[in-house]
Amino acid sequence: MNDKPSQISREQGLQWLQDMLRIRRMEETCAELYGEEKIRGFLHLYIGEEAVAAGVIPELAAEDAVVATYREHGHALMRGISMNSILAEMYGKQEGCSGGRGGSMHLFDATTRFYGGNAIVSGGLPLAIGLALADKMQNRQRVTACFFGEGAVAEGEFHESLNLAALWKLPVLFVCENNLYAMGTALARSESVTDIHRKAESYGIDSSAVDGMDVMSVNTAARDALAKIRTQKMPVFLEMRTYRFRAHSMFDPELYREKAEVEQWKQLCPIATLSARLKAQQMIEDRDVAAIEAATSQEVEAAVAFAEAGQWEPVEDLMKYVYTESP
Amino acid sequence: MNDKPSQISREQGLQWLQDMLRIRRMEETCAELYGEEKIRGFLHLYIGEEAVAAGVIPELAAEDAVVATYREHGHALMRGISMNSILAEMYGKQEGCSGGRGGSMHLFDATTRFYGGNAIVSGGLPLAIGLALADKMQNRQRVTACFFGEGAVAEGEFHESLNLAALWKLPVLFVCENNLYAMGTALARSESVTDIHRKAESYGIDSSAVDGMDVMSVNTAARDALAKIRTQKMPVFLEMRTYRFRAHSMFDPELYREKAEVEQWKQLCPIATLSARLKAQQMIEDRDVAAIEAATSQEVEAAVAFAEAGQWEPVEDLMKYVYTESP
Amino acid sequence: MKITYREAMRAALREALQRDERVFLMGEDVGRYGGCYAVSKGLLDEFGEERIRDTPLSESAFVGAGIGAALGGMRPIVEVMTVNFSLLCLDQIVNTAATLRHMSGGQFSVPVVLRMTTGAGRQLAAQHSHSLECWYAHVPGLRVIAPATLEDMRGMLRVALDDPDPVILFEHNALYNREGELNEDVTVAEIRRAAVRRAGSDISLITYGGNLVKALEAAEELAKSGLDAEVIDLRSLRPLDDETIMASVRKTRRAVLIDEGWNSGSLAAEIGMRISEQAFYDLDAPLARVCTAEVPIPYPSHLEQAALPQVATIVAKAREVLGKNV
Amino acid sequence: MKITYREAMRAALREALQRDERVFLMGEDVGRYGGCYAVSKGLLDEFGEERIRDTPLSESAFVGAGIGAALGGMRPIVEVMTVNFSLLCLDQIVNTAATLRHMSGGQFSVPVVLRMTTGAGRQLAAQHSHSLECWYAHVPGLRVIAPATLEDMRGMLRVALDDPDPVILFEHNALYNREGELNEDVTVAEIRRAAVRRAGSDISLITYGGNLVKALEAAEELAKSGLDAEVIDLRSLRPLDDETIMASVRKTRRAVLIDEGWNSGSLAAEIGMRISEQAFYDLDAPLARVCTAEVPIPYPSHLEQAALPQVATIVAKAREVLGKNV
Ligand SMILES: Cc1ncc(C[n+]2csc(CCOP(=O)(O)OP(=O)(O)O)c2C)c(N)n1
Ligand SMILES: Cc1ncc(C[n+]2csc(CCOP(=O)(O)OP(=O)(O)O)c2C)c(N)n1
Ligand SMILES: [Mg+2]
Ligand SMILES: [Mg+2]
Repeated sequence: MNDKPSQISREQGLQWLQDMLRIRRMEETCAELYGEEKIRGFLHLYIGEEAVAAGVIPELAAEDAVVATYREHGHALMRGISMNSILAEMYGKQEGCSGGRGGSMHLFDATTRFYGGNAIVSGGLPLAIGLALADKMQNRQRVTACFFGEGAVAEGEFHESLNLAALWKLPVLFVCENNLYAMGTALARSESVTDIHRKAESYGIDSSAVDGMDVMSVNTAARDALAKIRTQKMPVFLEMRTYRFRAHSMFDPELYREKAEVEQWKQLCPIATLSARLKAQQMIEDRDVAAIEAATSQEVEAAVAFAEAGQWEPVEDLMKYVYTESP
Repeated sequence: MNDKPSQISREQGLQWLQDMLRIRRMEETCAELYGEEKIRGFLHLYIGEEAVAAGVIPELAAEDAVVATYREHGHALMRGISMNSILAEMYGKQEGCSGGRGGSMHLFDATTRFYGGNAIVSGGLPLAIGLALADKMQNRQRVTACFFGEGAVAEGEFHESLNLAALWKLPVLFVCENNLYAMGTALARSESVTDIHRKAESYGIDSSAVDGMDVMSVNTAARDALAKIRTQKMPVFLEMRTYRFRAHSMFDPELYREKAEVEQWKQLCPIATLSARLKAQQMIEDRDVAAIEAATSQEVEAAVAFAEAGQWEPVEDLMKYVYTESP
Repeated sequence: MKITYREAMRAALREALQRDERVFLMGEDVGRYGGCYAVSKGLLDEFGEERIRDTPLSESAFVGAGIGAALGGMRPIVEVMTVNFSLLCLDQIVNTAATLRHMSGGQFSVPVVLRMTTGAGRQLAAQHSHSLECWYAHVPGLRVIAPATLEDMRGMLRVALDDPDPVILFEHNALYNREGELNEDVTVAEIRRAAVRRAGSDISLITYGGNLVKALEAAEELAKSGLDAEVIDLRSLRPLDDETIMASVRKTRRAVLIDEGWNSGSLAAEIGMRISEQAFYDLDAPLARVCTAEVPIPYPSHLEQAALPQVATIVAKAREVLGKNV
Repeated sequence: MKITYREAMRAALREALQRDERVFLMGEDVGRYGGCYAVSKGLLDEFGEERIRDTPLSESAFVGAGIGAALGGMRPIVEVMTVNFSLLCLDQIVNTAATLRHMSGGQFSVPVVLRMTTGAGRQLAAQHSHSLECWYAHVPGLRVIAPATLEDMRGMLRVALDDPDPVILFEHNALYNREGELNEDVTVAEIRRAAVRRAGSDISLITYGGNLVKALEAAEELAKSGLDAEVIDLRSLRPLDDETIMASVRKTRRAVLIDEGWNSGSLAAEIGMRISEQAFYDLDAPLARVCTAEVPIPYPSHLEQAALPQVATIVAKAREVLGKNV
């Protein structure tokens, strides 16, 4: 894994803290709202993995694209989709970023080029290939960032997509969020070779493993990767080693892993470790964190209020959005 | 690539010559019969690649299994399926090894555990995984040999199957017949990394490239591989570097490769080179070859006569073979 | 004995694993996780890793491996977590499992059982709410069955395993939590005949799987206004039991077909076509169907429910066909 | 001008590539090989590697890439060599192409055109002879079209490319070598209306694609015995043009549906069901269909032909429906 970068500015540090806390607090509230049956269907929380989205997505340019999975709340938020419209979407309200049709697993936003929100494991990879192909064919300098879990690596589409990206030299940033489990299946039970970034190398793709619990490492790796993609016109693969603190979804009894293992990883909480480091370096004080927490809880409260106040789409509109022109 | 083995016996040499000539002459006749419209549908000739089937399949034990592709005439013949029933199958006659239902692309034989004959590129790999899994679960010492072209490497099923074989330590011999083209697509246009056996390594599978034009090299590699599989209970992958002398199928105008390239490879004809070597070593004489040719052409003639004399399945039987018991 | 449909399937799996060493269960998260719908919970401890086999996310390869293992003498039960993900392994099912016996001139049978949950109703949105039974029912070489009662959920698996050919078993996700009295006397001897779940004389409501409950409720609703509906549970979607279907229609002379698939190309269409072919002159009124609206399933409950077959819509259609419109 | 269907499609591709820079053709062997059926022969030299893009054997990835490229502003024509291989990319088509617009609340349209050859008849056996148009016609979010005439083969592609949503274009492999007079005056303005290819008063023969030829021959055959058949070419399989279908059936009061899919769950079943729903009282006789026998397609010609719809079987069915049995 590439070594930790040395220094950052107070501003940068506070920004990361705020980004990660916004994801964390928003999702903690989502979990509660799920208990209250305000949010339904499947809900997959990103808690514990915030450093990945917070470290990568802000490095993207406005014209770049993002393709993500059903565990994409944090990515959507980092991409600049408002917390209001994200929560409204999870409620299924018209004001949601997908008009309420998608829900938690299908957040979309045209203005920020956020292409979802895909609930088929590995289903987003071919899409990212195509978006990048379109950019290349139109001589645009854009990059497509594609996020997926390590479970997706076992799917044939992963293999087909990586080969195409390398073969056609496409500007794709592959970000594998290796949180060690695919639902209840540990990586070692799904891959004969668990060193995932090595697989990317077998396609001739520049690839490395990154400490996904450390936002600084993630950010440095992302910046380097994006520079390579833009200059060398080749895809880059980053394996982010991270961990999901919560259950896979709200239905998961977590029979497959030890509490102790979870506790160990929680010691590496990306938020706690960053704020500790910043404090140790006398860059920030408790009140800085307090200020962020305050602002964040206000934002979350407002978002919940927004979602609550949102409207249900009239049932007469059921057949909308199937075809661009009605058949 | 592993180096050429030194010595072989006259008997072994003659056996290989005979095996390869039987494939060659049978298929040359098939091509003519296609012209006469005796054989219809798709016909894919193995001519030029005979050393692979002839070098590998005789090393299998009777209880082992073979899974092949639509280019499987040579494999079927080497596995011991009679030339009579192979030709009858290509005619679509009842006496064919698949009762006439399959044709050239779907040769099957229960007694020799020959599982086809699959016309979906990469479709046979998962099947081989399952056959090997059944053997492992039933503690049988059998091996499943799975043949496929290098074009199949781009399919997701290739990736999924290799991972399963390695993850579950299954007794599978993967034989990739790399003849450099998938229909008209050169390997370099379909794979970002053309060194195919390296891909197998990325799953932790013991893998090597072999001179597929030299039956002795093929045979040595196959023997070593089978020994490893039986002792180490792990899959092995062999990339056979070979070349198809004829068109992909009888419809192919061959716009995608230079005549010169084909001629170059023809210099490496596995039959010509072997007989030349054996003669140089004074192991055989012209009349040995002549004897084999004579016996072979007799066998081919007899097979054609057998196919010609074969019966068409009565049209009343159309609905047979859909279900084991009629629904 | 009162049990849930989930427990009924678990009991069926346990029995199958106990009575035949060749049987094993393979699929995503069937082991440590206990099954996506907790159906196989506990079986790993009882039967071990080899026979309760967790697979990587490689639908095509592990379904193909199930087919190969069946050829190799095993009796695999392959769980494709949901029909939605079966889109990734259709090639193995259609081009290998369904064709192998035929292509080999009858030399090889493929005794594999594929289990999939199906259906919508849980707000899982557009990619996780398909009902593609009609696709599978189109394919020669496959058998397709769908339990709708507790007894069928408990008993169909065994008959499917005894079948020498590939069987697709569709379990509607809405059934698992339902609880009921398991009638121990009912033994499922065959899986190819449809069942009359409610005898009636005025109209035939023909359905299967997760929608039988709705059809039965609709029948009760209709009874209140003196309309006597017969309810047919297809049980087998391929082959279809024309005999039972036509016998019912010849008696009632009217039919409403209920199916959670999208309207166009639904299994309901096939049933309707068969009735038009075989019992046309026995019909007193146009055929009607209640299927899912032709829209990818929306996430919000009110829109999802509006898209799916409902008791009220079944009742309304039946009344319309009976010319009893208010 | 006399040309083949192959040349008609090639001309359509060339025109599309010339008139819109965003259009490109991608698929297995479309370039150097010249296309599995020689349809794209010559286009590589004319338009270059970027726009006539040979792909590896990765159906799921390159079809998904076509979908993504459409989202990225291109107008991809993706050739899936045959419908048989589309079983490997159904997930991308059904779960992404067909759902994306809906899941995103209308933010993203997917203007991709997928071309596939379909059909049997060339002795390619069980894995290479599917007709799965009915599967695609079942899916909301997709449009499905099938040219049957030279003019449609020449003109449909352009309209498909102008469509903002995913369009599946099915080309029956038996058509490519057919030659005919291309009527230059006919411009295909839309792809959603069915066409009356032969006006008649006694019975409606409803079909599409590769089987139109057979239906028309059957009509001529029937004419010899004074039976006047109307022949409907569906053209669009999704959406279906109920108006034209019902208008014909209301006139003829009888219908035979012809479709190369396997009988059960065929598109013919959907057409039949719609007629039973919408024109029941106009029917004077049971509906009938001529589809493919429920068997994987056998290799030998005599068995394959016995399995497929034939002019003789269409004629016999029509006579049966007309009560004209000898
Ligand atoms: C093709 C497919 N198979 C199975 C599932 C069910 N499923 C949903 S999430 C998941 C685990 C995916 O794990 P991973 O890719 O590591 O992502 P993570 O959830 O860990 O972020 C599974 C099996 C699915 N959604 N799609
Ligand atoms: C899934 C699939 N896609 C496409 C085809 C059409 N096709 C038949 S053979 C072939 C080339 C395969 O090449 P390779 O795997 O190298 O085997 P070879 O023919 O060279 O022996 C193709 C593209 C197919 N049969 N199956
Ligand atoms: Mg994971
Ligand atoms: Mg090849």
